[in-house]
Amino acid sequence: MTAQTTGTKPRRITYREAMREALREALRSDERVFLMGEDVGRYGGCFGVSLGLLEEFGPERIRDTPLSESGFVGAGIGAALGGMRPIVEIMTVNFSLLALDQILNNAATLLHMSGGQLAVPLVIRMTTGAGRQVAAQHSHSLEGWYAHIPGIRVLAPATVADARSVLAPALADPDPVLIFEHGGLYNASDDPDPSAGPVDIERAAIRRSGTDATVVTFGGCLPKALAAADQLAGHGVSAEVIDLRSLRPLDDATIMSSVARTHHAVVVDEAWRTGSLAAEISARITEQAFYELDAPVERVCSAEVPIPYAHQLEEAALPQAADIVAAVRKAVG
Amino acid sequence: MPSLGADMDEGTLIEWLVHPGDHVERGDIVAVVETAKSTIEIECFDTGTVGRLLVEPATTVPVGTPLAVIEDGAKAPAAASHQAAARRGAASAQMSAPAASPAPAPSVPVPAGRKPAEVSPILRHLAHELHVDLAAVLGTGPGGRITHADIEHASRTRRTRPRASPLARRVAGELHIDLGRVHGTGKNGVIRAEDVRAAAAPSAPAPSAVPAEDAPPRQPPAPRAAQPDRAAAMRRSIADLMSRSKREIPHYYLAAEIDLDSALNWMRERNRRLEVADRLVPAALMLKAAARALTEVPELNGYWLNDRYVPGAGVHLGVAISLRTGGLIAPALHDADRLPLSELMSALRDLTSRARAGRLRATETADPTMTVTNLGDQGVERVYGVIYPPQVALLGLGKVTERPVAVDGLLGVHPGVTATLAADHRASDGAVGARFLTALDRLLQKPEEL
Amino acid sequence: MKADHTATARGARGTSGSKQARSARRRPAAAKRQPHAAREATDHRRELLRQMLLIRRFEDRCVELYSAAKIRGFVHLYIGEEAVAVGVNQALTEADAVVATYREHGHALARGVPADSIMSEMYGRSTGCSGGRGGSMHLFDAARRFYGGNAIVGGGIPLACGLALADRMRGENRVTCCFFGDGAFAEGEFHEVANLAVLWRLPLLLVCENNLYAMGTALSREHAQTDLALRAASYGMPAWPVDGMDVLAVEAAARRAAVAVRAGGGPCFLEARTYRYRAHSMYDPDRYRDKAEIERWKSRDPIDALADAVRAEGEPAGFVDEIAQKVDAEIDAAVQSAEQAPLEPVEGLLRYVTSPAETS
Amino acid sequence: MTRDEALDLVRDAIRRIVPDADFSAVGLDEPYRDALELDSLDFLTLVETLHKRTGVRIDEDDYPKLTTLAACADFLASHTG
Repeated sequence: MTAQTTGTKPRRITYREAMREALREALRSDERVFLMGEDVGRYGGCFGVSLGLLEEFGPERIRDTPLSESGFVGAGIGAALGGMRPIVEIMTVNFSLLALDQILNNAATLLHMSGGQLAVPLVIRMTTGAGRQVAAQHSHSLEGWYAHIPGIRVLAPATVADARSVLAPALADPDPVLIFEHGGLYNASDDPDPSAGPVDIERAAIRRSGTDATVVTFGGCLPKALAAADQLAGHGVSAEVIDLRSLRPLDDATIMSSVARTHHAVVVDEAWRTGSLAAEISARITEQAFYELDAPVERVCSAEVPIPYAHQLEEAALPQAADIVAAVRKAVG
Repeated sequence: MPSLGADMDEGTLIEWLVHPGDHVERGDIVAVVETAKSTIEIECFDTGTVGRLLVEPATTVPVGTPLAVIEDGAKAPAAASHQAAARRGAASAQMSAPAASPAPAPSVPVPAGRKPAEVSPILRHLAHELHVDLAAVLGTGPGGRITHADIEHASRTRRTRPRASPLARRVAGELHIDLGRVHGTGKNGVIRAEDVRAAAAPSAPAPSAVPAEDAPPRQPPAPRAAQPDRAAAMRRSIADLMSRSKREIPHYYLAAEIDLDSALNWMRERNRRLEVADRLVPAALMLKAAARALTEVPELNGYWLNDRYVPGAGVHLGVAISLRTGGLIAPALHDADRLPLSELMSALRDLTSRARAGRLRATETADPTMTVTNLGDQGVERVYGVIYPPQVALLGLGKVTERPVAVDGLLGVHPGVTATLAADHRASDGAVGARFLTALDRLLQKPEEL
Repeated sequence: MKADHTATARGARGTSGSKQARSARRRPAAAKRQPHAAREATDHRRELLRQMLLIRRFEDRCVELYSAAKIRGFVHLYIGEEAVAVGVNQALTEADAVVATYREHGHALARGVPADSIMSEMYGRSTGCSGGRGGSMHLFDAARRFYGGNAIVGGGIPLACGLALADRMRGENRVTCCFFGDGAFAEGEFHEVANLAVLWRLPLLLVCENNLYAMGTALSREHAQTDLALRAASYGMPAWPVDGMDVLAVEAAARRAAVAVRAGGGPCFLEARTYRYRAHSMYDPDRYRDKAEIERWKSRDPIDALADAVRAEGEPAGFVDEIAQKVDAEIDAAVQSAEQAPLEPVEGLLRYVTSPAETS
Repeated sequence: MTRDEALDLVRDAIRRIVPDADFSAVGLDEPYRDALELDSLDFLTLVETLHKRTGVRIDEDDYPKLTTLAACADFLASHTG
């Protein structure tokens, strides 16, 4: 068996291992929990997250599915209604479109349509994002689409610590929770504090404090935003970096109180700009903190193009630290 | 046509910034006037409703000519609504029986509150493109409809709404600062909160004269083609004024060497801790000292009018600023004696940049109580100045140079400046002038108290 | 279209389903030898008749109330298909689960969801079975394990699959019964679930209500192979058609299937060949089928057929009217209750989007 | 920043203060303030602009190092690394 979660000493683990430990802990602590998805068992997960879990928990609870996204996501919803605590892994957000009907029309609506009778305690995990030269059909960032939907919670753990910590509260939520794991983060490593306790999945996290500009981001863009903040410090600009962590509901309070301190806001989102989560956040800032703004809200998003294969093209299409630096400098003037 | 300086006999109305029916408050900028020296925004000194505009743009009229009628605030709404009713009546009459009544004059204002729905989408788009507020546009088309030309006209003549950030607006509201008087340092001149605070808070930095990064150099509003004429006119105007001065004013001259050692040491220490924008220049120190000296010697702070001396209402130092296009202008640094140094510094930078941009305000050109001319930067040792009538004195400052001084019986090298006073002997005698220079010297020895 | 008729006629007469029906009809003769058993059988048939009449007359009233604008939105009527819901439900216990479609008034009533809570739901009242948030297409009753009320064609099938999966993982000996139509049979979700359910041997009873039209598209225009049971069987599960106009045949087929499912052998598939008399939704142009076809199906009306059979067993001539009166009284009470029920207050608009925060 | 870039930046900054500055008349090693008539306020504005655009802190003690265009460029180039 691979890395165990025992011991309280901090030690360096990857995002992938952190997620695996969280899964293992959940499977051990609640027999209603099971993991279902394409290649989660024998293959060990497309991204290796569930490696070794089949051996420990068996094929009933580490359940390989056929390539039937709508079928097995719907089955996860039904199983949740039937008293289980399913964790459904959709290999990537790109394939989640085949299950969109189930997520939107069933998972998100059943509680409401039934007048409060049917809650759906389901967790859906999926990989998201670009940056690995896998071209247009495998590089989507559609978190914002899901964050559009009332009735579901959308989380985007961006740090190793969050990867370790968000699953438990997600499973404890009586309603559907979508967890987006950016593919570029799996190999990130850190020493999460084992005594940190459960994470408040309602709240955004301030990953770096600053006084001149608020950079709001999430998921795979967080490391870029932090790198940008380092560079900005060299230019004498102190950027505060907010990791949204929860894309729905949005933690308006943390964003607005930061903007009230810095008076400049830059939103960084790997999705396309048009109709993006960045647009939503920008709109909220103008709604709620208009009179705190000393400059227009800036957005750094992906170019409006299907994500191309070639490295240099892909890099150019995606938000980069330099773009964030430029946007912050533009905002602070 | 207000008098915008003693040398002004006539002015050209460049544009109206208000329209008949507009409510104006005392202090609002209502028009732009071009004088021989500068393009100046003129303020209105009454509160009420703009009635008729008596002078068309591009018309030159003598000082004292009424430009517009401001109606009493109480009567104005009635008049406006009467006009509105008349307008509606005229419009409907015109529609039902075109020949029955004469068409209304095209310049009759459209009643406020007209529905923008009457504007076609194309014109609406144009208005949007040109940042024209349709509610403020006078319609001159049939039935008072807004035409293409109206919007273009409005775009050309509208009073520019200050481009300010939301925070800047909020801060301006809190600090009771008129955004129209704040110089924006943001992109394209956008006013940001720090600009407002700078305009308000004595301790704030003074970024106002700093050109915004990437912003094009500010252009004077007048067409460039007018520049040579303007320069020539200014030359003539200076010629007239200085001739009058030398003809009428019996000047006397005094000079004093002032040791700036402690002043400049203090300044250097202070600047060391500060960002560039907050640093002082020696001129600011000397201006402040001059202003304070004038409060001690008020006989030099005022005007010679109708054969007698009239003291100024405050210490408004005229600051002689040479323009890059040639010529000279000396707008007022209002209440310079009461401005804390940092604020005086920012005001100085603001005044200089606006003078060079041709955007001075009427009161700034009209009422300096004494002028200071500093030619030190040009390498001059001593200035023998010519007084600006009707002022009664002019302080000249030369170059700050290292010079030998006796200190406690020893010879030392200190920075120093030669201050000269040109004063009107009708208004004061040499002893008064001497008191002024002595005070100036004394004040500059204790810079921390300035 | 004619091909469909003959197919259905053949299905009605020549399948094992109709054999079941015939054997059921033979029972009265046996009952004479066993009066107590005969009485029970007759009572059961009277109950089936009552349920079908309740559905029929409830929906007749829906038409009236829709025309009077008391009910709005989409309302899909089950009239003509009553035998399927009523018959299948006889094979289910209270512990079993039902997932239905948007044409589900009949399934809800057969499941025992009270008429007044359904009517109130269609009135958008607080007392509606979904608190006024669902309407005609989204009837829910968690206590009766009635899971809707799903208005995306095929959308309920994966849900039923998951309910069955949960039962299987928890070791519950329960059946999840999923109703869907011939239109849903064309959806990928049906085929995904058919595969999954067999693969995982889930306790799932798939009941395809083949009413010959996916909205306005005839079966033969949407399916290359119109024998749906045959196709379902290809996934490796028992599958057979039954005459959906014969409630006793449906009941018998469903019981047989339920027994198989409960035994743990995995899912079963029933194709109930039936017909809706009315439009797809409340009204439609009916350009896609001719009146004569509708009349032919009406001549095989499941309620009339059962009434005739029960009368033949010696019930008095007026017994149907007697049942109808009771049913009407229930419906009247439901309408009256809906009329008087409070409207769901607008202040509660945002309720039930997410679960209320735990108070602990 | 290279010296050439720094030189361009200095010229650009001066041009913002003196829009029609004629650099052809100012040798790189000549005092530009006199030639271009930059008074002390203008010079302060120049220092401020250079600081803003390069991030280089320029103290008053550094002013004597900024007397010619070449000196300005050298100063900036050496401080921006």
